[in-house]
Amino acid sequence: MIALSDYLILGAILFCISVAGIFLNRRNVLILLMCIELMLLAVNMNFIAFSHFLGNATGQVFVFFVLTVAAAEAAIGLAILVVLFRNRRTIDVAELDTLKG
Amino acid sequence: MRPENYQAKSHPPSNEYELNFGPNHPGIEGNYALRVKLRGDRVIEARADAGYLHRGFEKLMEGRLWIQNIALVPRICVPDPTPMEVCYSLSVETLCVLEAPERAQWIRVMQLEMSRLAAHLFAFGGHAATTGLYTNMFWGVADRDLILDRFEELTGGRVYSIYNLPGGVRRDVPDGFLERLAALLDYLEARLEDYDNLFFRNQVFIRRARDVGAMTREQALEWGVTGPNLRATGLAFDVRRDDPYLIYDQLEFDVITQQAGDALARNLVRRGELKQSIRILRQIIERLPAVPGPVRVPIPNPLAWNAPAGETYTRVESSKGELAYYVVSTGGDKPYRVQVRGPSAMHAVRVLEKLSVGARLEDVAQIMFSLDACPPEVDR
Amino acid sequence: MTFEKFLFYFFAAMVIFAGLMLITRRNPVYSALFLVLAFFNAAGLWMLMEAEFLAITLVLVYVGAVMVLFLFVVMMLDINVAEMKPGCFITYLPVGILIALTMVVEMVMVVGPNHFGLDIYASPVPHAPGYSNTGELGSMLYTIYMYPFEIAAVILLVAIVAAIGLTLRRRPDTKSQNPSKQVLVKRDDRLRVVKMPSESKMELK
Amino acid sequence: MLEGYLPILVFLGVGTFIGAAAIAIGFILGPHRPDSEKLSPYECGFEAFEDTRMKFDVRYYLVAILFIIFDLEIAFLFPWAVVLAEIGIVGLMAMAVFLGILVVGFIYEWKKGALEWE
Amino acid sequence: MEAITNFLVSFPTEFPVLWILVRIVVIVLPLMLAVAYFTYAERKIIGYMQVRLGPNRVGPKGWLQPIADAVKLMFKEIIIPSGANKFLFVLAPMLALGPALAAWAVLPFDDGMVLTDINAGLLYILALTSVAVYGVIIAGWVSNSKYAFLGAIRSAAQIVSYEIAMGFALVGVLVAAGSLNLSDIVRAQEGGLLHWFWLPLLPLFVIYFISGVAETNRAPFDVAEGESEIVAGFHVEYSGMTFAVFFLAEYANMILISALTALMFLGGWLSPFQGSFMESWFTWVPGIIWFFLKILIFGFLFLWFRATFPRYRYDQIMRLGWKVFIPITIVWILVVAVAVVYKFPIWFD
Repeated sequence: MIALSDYLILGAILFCISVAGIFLNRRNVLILLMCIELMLLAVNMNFIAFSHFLGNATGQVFVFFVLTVAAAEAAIGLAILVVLFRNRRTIDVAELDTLKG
Repeated sequence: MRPENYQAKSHPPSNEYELNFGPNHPGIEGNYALRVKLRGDRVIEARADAGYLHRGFEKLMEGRLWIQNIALVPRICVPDPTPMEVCYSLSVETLCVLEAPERAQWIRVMQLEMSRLAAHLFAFGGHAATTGLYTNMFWGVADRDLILDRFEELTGGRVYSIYNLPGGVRRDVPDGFLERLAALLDYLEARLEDYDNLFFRNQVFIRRARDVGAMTREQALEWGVTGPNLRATGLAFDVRRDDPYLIYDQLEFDVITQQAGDALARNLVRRGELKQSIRILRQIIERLPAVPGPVRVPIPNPLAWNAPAGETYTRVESSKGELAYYVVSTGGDKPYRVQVRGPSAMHAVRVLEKLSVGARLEDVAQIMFSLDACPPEVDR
Repeated sequence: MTFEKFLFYFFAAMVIFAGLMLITRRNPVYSALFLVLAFFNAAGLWMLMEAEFLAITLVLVYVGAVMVLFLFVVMMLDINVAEMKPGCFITYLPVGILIALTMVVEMVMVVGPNHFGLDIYASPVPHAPGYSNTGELGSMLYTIYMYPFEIAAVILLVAIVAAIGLTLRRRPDTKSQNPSKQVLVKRDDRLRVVKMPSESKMELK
Repeated sequence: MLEGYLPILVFLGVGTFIGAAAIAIGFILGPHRPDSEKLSPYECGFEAFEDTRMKFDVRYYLVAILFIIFDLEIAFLFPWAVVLAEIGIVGLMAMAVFLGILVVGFIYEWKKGALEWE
Repeated sequence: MEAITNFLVSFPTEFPVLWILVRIVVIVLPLMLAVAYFTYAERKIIGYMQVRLGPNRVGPKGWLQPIADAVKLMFKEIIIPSGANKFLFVLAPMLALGPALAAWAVLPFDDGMVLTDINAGLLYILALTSVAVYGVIIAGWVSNSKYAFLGAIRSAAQIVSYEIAMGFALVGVLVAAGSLNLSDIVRAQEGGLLHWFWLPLLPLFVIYFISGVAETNRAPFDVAEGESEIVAGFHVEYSGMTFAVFFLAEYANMILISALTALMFLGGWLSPFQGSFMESWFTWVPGIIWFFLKILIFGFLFLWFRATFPRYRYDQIMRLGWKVFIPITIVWILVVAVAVVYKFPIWFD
């Protein structure tokens, strides 16, 4: 049968992939947003694994809230990105250095 | 320009982009192109790109005898060929100081009004098709077919009848024709009720056509708009009433006008004119048998017939607007110059460009059809 | 190697493959589509864990809505890929992999089988067929967790206001032209003939 | 639980398989004579002269964002609808407050003109 | 002989997956035929409405026309425009067709006659319809043509807007029925014509069907692929079998919407004469016949809309979707919720 550790290992691997993703291409804001979504997916995976193996559904309720907040965050993140692109014509993180001292 | 070696142009600064309502586009009547510049869905600039249907009629007519041109003339405007014939015959008659006999004039008016019925039914279908209601197009074409059967019986040709020639009409009305025409008129009058339910009182169509391509009376006059489009802005100008030709002065009919001047108003004017044409045809059916006389003034030798030098400008009210022929003769057996002043040239080029500014992209095709401009007549 | 285990390994492999492809693709559209693939397989995994409502909601909310917005943004902003200089990717690759590997190894040692194996957390008996996961969630969500539920509503309201504030460019106070209305103006809308009494020249000292 | 969803997995596989099989038949049976004219995108008779993927009206982003938020609202409504009989008036009041807050957001949208499709 | 019978008897238990495959084929084959003959019915019925005949050349009275179309499309060349990603170009139609077929796994044809009776059926269907928008977006983007992309974005925005109204309508049905399982929803409508959900949830019924019409880009809402406006929408660059799969997906979606409306608002397999005196006459009619009759009704409505309504303009469609449908559905959900909580006499006692 599938043990709790299998799910937790899977969650860990996904988490590390998304961290590597953020670390690797810091230029493209879109890929950053997608890696954050992947990270939240990994976190939800662990929540559901614990809720399933411990038998009570509080974990799942919490995942439900994480889902809504993550979706709202993605919506606002992309809205900011659209405004950014309209004003700056680029979303290359390196070039957004107007705040630099 | 081969596709593989074209480079994409740089982006236009704002998010405007150009679109081709190209020659082979299902939304445009006939092959007629419109280059449209858009911002989002709004049209900010439109340039008509006519010329795809230019067959050079006017040059051809200069090389043919007076009598030979009657075969060329109806082919200029496909949905409404009769006014072309009648106007050409009238202009040649005024050149040679001929007078068509009374009975021929009655038959010509009957033929004109039948052609107006057919053209308006065709126009409803076209306008409905651009807004997506194809049923009305099929109904319009089906009913128009019945009228074409009567044309075939009267003139031998369904669309291009080549029935008018300078000096009168080719042959008299076959017997029993008037009864069949009366039956057809009753059928069409009853059919109008179905058209109202399907099309004119259809809320979706009204919402789609109101305030689309609207123009005021002053603009209409300034742009040279004539016919139903002008009457839709409230000005009751009709060549049949204001400059009566043939026997229109002996018939009573009223000139339908609307106030709004938008696509819906133009359609309601055409619907009203449909009823008036039926009324005129009914009067003709009553009084035609009583009109005596031959149907044609004999022309001595059509092949060697020299028209006296001079120039004429005769006007006829076609279903699209005011159609006129400017014919110049230098005394020879061939016309020196024939200029066809078709109404669609104004409607399809200048008016369409002006009206589609500010309209939404979906409405450009609808505006063109509501103006009932027929590209073959624009390009000649 | 029961059928369930096979399904688990299949879905897990697909999620990891999609995650890896997500971060290595140059074109954002392809990485967005790989993220969609990852979400689908994660939903399959959650089904295995009998969290059916959340699995389908994940597909409904994420795949159906969030990724649609991602695709809209990626396709419409037409970020031409050539512009993204590849330099940064290659230089950081070895360091990135090294760090990622060390993190994975540490985590696996912590959450590995000896602490969370089957002997400690026995897999629970599957629920009776009549069990409705949605019902169980619902009963808790609207009674015990009513307060966070209302806060979620406020968060969504904030999201609406923020999204409109950011993207809606047409500020009501700007005068936007409506050419079709301008064209329709009549003479007497604009011209007002005013009757003025004619003044004699004398008063004009 | 699992045996309930296995047919769905198989059906999804069959669904995509039918699409793939149909297209494969098309590739096998159909002729293959690509030439540059055929492959150029349709431009109503003109050559395609502009890069086609250009920026569009912001309106489409706003629709997608509002769709996410209303989709979440629907996701919240589902469990509530299932257990409405048990939780009775308390649940009804909770959802009334929830919907009230989101209707405030909807009215804000309406007044701000986000729904106008100019 | 006896070996065969016990093989057939033991077949479902021995090879569960194979047994599922058999049942899927039993659902999908008639569905494909239904889609083919739906296109034939459309051309015939709209033909007669428009004073013309419709196909009558191929086979007796044109019966083989859909088969002829299918075979013709198979032999057409599949043109993939230059600059388009081959894999995505071919994936888009499959993404459009997949959800349209997979939704049939949870639809109950008769009492107990359903492939899988999962208790989150309604949610599964809503999730699938929200995945169907991918086929449209990818098709528009990957075919690298201005018209296709413009059409795809517009139809995607339209589908997305009407999905909200559909979701709220489904929630209304759920509140009335109390369970996500489709068979329970139909059982909640026991008791003859007046007990079906179309009466207490009338606005939701009308809004659900009209949103269904808008979802499948049909009739008054087909501005994205309107022939006379933006040319042929997102599948302008598709030809041959790839276009056929899009065509299949559209008609499968139409039948799916009709079936769902029949299930949720017109009491799926329940006979309309249940409570009335005529019940005894029709008890021999199996439930599945009633279900198919109701699907035919809504199928005919799809065709009737196409013949009688011109096309809405795009801003009118969005206005209707956002400003009319969503407020009405939210208000009606609260009304139904109050009715359910206070046990309104006829329907929810």
